[in-house]
Amino acid sequence: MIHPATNSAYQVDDLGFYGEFGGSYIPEMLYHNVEYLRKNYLNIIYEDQFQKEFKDLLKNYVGRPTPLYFAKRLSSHFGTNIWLKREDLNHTGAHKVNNTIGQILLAQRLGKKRIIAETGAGQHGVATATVCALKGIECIVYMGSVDIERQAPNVSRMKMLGAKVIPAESGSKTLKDATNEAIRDWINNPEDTHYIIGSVVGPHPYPDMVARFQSVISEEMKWQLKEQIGSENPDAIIACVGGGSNAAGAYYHYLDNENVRLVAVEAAGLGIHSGESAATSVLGTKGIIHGSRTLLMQTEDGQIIEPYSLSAGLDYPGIGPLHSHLIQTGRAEAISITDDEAMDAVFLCSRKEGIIPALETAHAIAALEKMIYKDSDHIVINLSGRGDKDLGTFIKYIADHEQD
Amino acid sequence: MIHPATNSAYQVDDLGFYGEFGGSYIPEMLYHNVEYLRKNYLNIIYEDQFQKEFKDLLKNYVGRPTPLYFAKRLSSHFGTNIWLKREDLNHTGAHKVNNTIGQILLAQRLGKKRIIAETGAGQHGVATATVCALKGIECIVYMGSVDIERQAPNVSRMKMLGAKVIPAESGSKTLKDATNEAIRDWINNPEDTHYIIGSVVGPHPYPDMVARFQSVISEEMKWQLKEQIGSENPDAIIACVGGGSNAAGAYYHYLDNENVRLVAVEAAGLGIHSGESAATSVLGTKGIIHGSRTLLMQTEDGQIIEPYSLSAGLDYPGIGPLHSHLIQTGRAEAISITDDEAMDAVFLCSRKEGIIPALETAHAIAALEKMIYKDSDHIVINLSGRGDKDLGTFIKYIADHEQD
Amino acid sequence: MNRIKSLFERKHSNILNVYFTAGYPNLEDTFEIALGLEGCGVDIIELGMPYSDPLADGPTIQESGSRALKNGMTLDILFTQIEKLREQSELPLILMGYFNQVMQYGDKKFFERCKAVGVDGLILPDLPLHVFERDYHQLFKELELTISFLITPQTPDSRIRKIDSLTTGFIYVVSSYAITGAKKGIQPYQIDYFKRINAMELSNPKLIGFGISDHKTFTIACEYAEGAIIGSAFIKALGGLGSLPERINAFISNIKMKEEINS
Amino acid sequence: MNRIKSLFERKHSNILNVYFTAGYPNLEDTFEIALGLEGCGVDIIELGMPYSDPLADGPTIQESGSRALKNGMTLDILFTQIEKLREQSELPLILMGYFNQVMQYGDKKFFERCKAVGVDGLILPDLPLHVFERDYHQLFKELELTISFLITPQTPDSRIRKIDSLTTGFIYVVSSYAITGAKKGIQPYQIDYFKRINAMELSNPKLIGFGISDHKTFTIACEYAEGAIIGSAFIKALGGLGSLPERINAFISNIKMKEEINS
Ligand SMILES: Cc1ncc(COP(=O)(O)O)c(C=O)c1O
Ligand SMILES: Cc1ncc(COP(=O)(O)O)c(C=O)c1O
Repeated sequence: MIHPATNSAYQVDDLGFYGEFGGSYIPEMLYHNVEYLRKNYLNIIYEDQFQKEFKDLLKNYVGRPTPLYFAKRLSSHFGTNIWLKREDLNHTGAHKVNNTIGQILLAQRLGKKRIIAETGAGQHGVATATVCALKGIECIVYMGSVDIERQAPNVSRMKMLGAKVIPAESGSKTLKDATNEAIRDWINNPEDTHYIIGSVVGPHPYPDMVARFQSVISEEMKWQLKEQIGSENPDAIIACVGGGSNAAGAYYHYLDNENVRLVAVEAAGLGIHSGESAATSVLGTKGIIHGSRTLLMQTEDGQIIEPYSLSAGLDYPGIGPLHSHLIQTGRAEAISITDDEAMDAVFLCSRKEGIIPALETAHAIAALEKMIYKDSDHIVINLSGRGDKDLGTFIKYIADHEQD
Repeated sequence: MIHPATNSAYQVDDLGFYGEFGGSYIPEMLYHNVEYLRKNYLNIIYEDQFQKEFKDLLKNYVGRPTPLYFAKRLSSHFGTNIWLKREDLNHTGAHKVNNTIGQILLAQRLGKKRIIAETGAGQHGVATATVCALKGIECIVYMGSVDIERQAPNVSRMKMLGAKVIPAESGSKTLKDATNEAIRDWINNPEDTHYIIGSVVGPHPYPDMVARFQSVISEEMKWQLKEQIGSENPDAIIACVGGGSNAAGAYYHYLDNENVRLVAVEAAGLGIHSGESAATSVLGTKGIIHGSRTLLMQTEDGQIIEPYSLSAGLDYPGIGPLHSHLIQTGRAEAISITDDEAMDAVFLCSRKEGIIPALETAHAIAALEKMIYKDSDHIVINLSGRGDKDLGTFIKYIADHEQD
Repeated sequence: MNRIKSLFERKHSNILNVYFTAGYPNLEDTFEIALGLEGCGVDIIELGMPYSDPLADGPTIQESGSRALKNGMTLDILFTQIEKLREQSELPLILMGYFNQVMQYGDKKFFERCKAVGVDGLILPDLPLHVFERDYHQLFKELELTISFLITPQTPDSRIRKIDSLTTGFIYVVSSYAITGAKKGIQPYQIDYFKRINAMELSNPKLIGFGISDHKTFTIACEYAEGAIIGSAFIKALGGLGSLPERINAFISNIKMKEEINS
Repeated sequence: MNRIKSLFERKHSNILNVYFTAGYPNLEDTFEIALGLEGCGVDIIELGMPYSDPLADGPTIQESGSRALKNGMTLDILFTQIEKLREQSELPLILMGYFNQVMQYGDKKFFERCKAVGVDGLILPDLPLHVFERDYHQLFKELELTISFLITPQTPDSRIRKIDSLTTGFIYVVSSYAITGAKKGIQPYQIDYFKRINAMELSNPKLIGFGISDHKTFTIACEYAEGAIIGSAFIKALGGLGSLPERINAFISNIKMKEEINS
């Protein structure tokens, strides 16, 4: 369940800012839709009927609550207590669907007849195509042509679900560029179309709205921890950050509880300073991307740098404004994980727990190698998604490394 | 939760028979292990500690209970009330894991250090590899080389989980042959090895044991229906039958309630009488396969006929002895569905509900086209698994049919 | 006096504003293209600062921006090119670009440099109205830079009034729902929209942009506003055959139907 | 009198039982191979009924069965071949096969036909003891057919006694955990097992099978039992070079180390 904002240092303000990050830097062509959303989103999503339908679908369609699973063998491997929040068990295989369920209900109430979305790893695209099929609404998904290749199973899934997948061929041909194309589509189709953004990025109110839909993750964590360890509070919560929606959901109800460490894990690609990285919190400076003021990888001249990560879902040059704020204020710690470290974590989790994590998620698991913690700590890793979509990448990685 | 057998016309008798089907037709080399299992399985699996661990893993690892989802758009398409029992939401994506969780706990208690399994669609192989990783036990999976090709993602998953996949090259190179190889392995390694059979087939006590582990499906259905429609009883339960484990689980707690129609859906391949089929209840005669007396596709001379279905999980020349008994006594109705009918159902379910079903499962959905039912009926379809493993088959099917 | 303001005092119709991306097709073409346009009687030059992620632009302009960036274009080079251009031309000159570029350069520093090199006005499509009002309104007045905000068929009247009150120079009337270069021809609903805007009797002059590509669309736009803006169509022409001056001449002649040139 | 029973009355050691798959390598080879084996002094012929899914057999035997089925072998053809063989040979003859074949043929009809064509005994590895006892014990007595059950290193003593009480002919001592053809050589634990069985002083004679492939293993087996059964090794030999009689002769000579032949 999601609740209206409480007084919090980490909640968005009236203009859509988290501290100095956020806002709505959009061309006039988008103003009407975004402003209408801004004015109405809280009213709509906290309507009784909306909440009823939202919760019902999360329970009966998505399969929530997702378990909070004590990972015994990982725990003994790392010498602490590790809990996995199993967002991989959601219908479609990742946390993304929490948000698309919310947004499709919203789109219906806005009277929209056509849905667009961007996708990186394809999980958001699949989750969007899924809810569109569920509601019988037309769906167009923009996806970088590089990502189309490396996340082929998800492309097939979207097609099976009746969505049209349009390749983005500009820039690095990944998530950033797909987002550009989706925004352009929205500019061209402002009347009948709702744009379902897949992360806590974009102009206000998207970051806040998506965080609210995802906040069900930490809401469940609270009672699940209470049930299993007798306290609502873990010592730390680790989540990977592409745009930051799974992290936002996993942190949400703990934002004001400074005893709970929040760990944001970014993709360092081939190494933070290798030139092939997506470690925004280290490499980024303040800038604007996709309508939001946030930390951003850019040149001195303000050109956005094409990011790199083996993982299509973390391959984004910015982070959501909430996360910029959390990192800037020290509320969250940022850790960067390379491709190789993430792959090691994929194998570790698969072999120790019988859970093949998404490549994105593996970055969060790998962070344990770089953190200081106590034996007695209870650490929650948000297992944002399953690795089925990445099998091709995994198998290729194995083959490449056997040749070495 | 599973309970010891109640008095029932459809429960196995002391010798392992359901009516005239079942038993234990095995070579002496298997006798010791199977007999030990037979004598001890009920005691072991109804131990408090076993039940506690079993239920805990089903809840916190597998993600049970799985939802019973009212499929609104499918319901209006078919003009009745359709409920989907979402076994696709289980960890690893099918019902198979209910059984492998149970059997790995059993294997631990038997002191076994090595697990073997056969697999057709790969779901049982993945579910076995998963629980072996979870428990740190060696895992060998036999899989027909034809199935290795058509279920490639599951082969990759098993490898990621640390299992060894051994191709079966004899016969039709599918499930039957993989089962032969697994049995041979067990004969060769009787001391340290437990054989986790993936369906309600094989010598007694396997059919009964697997049915008990899967019975959690109908156990949940009862309270879920009660909660949602006010009655524990649907009008009909539809499930696909390869060996029959998902069907057994979905029927289990309704076996003695003759008001609930039980519908068993088999694969008719290219057509029941096309020579390329796996419709055992129509084409089968009484015989012995994999240690069990049951209905079986065989020649006049008692040679087992190589079955065919586009679906690797239904491509089996027999059915579990319980199902032979249910069909023979008229308790269950058998319906046969061709490849094309199943593919239509895959698309229907994907586009109407945003759920891409496994190709096996699609046979159960397609059965609605051939059944007589009332508007007011409540029909449960056991959604045994998700279709991710079949994406290659689906995409190829689309391509082949676009060329026509 | 600001060259844009004085233009609109002088001329009230058929104003032709031509957009092109600085540094395209070649890094040093800015100068020649600007002078070429001036020679053809164009009224305003809108110089696009090439950007990696131009959200509000269509593929033609994005592509020209990518080429310009590959050619090595930077803001510093651009300012130097404008400085040089100003030695030979008094044509009204607008810089169009995305706000991230401005922020990263340093906002104050950026606007002061604009003034210093002879830029007359700015179009920053993703700069929020309230941010402009709060942070830059005063500065723009001091520097005598104009700012042109966009309005679209979906912009409500109250917001148009607000935009009118903050705009200096002209209002950029986005003709349709289509991103630059996306559609051809002008539809009846667009005419209605132009009429609606005219009826509001705004204090600023208006230029209609997006989808103006030829004589016909230019002429229609000029019926409902002081003039129009051509972007993608000109960028496409720059990629055509012939020498740069020939291409420019041919394109503008076509827009103006020849006889107007040098009139 | 049943030929197997009379063999065991006559001979108490070094009994050689050779298995081969009927219809392999060619459909009509059954006759020639059987006579060839008889000519080499083999004591019992165990004729395998080729089966699509021979669970208890290794790859060599499965492969020979597949070939035989492809050659067109059926139970009716096999019975006819045995009938013909019986015109020339009084060698003890056992049919080995899977119970499904028997059921599908019709169990009574099958056993009666066995008797009629001159089969002496049966090995049906997947026929449960209790089913035999309940359904066929009496019939086998009436038809004077022997039945040989298997015991393995894991068979408990009580069950061995039960098997001994139902077996007629000989007990098939499975030498190890390995399926036919799977391993080579005889390990110490196997010797212990043979000794344990011997100490039980069973009423039936015993033949050791599985893993008997050459003179050495045959000799060891014969130390601990009345004789041994060779299967896979012979099937492999049948697939070798030379004429069928040559291959058979060479193989059996090797097992018996030549001098024994015709002894
Ligand atoms: C499994 C998974 N985890 C994480 C992410 C990153 O997105 P976010 O940072 O919004 O959670 C993705 C994006 O596709 C994903 O698929
Ligand atoms: C999704 C799914 N459904 C059904 C089956 C058929 O097995 P059973 O009949 O034992 O349920 C399989 C077998 O692999 C499967 O993967």
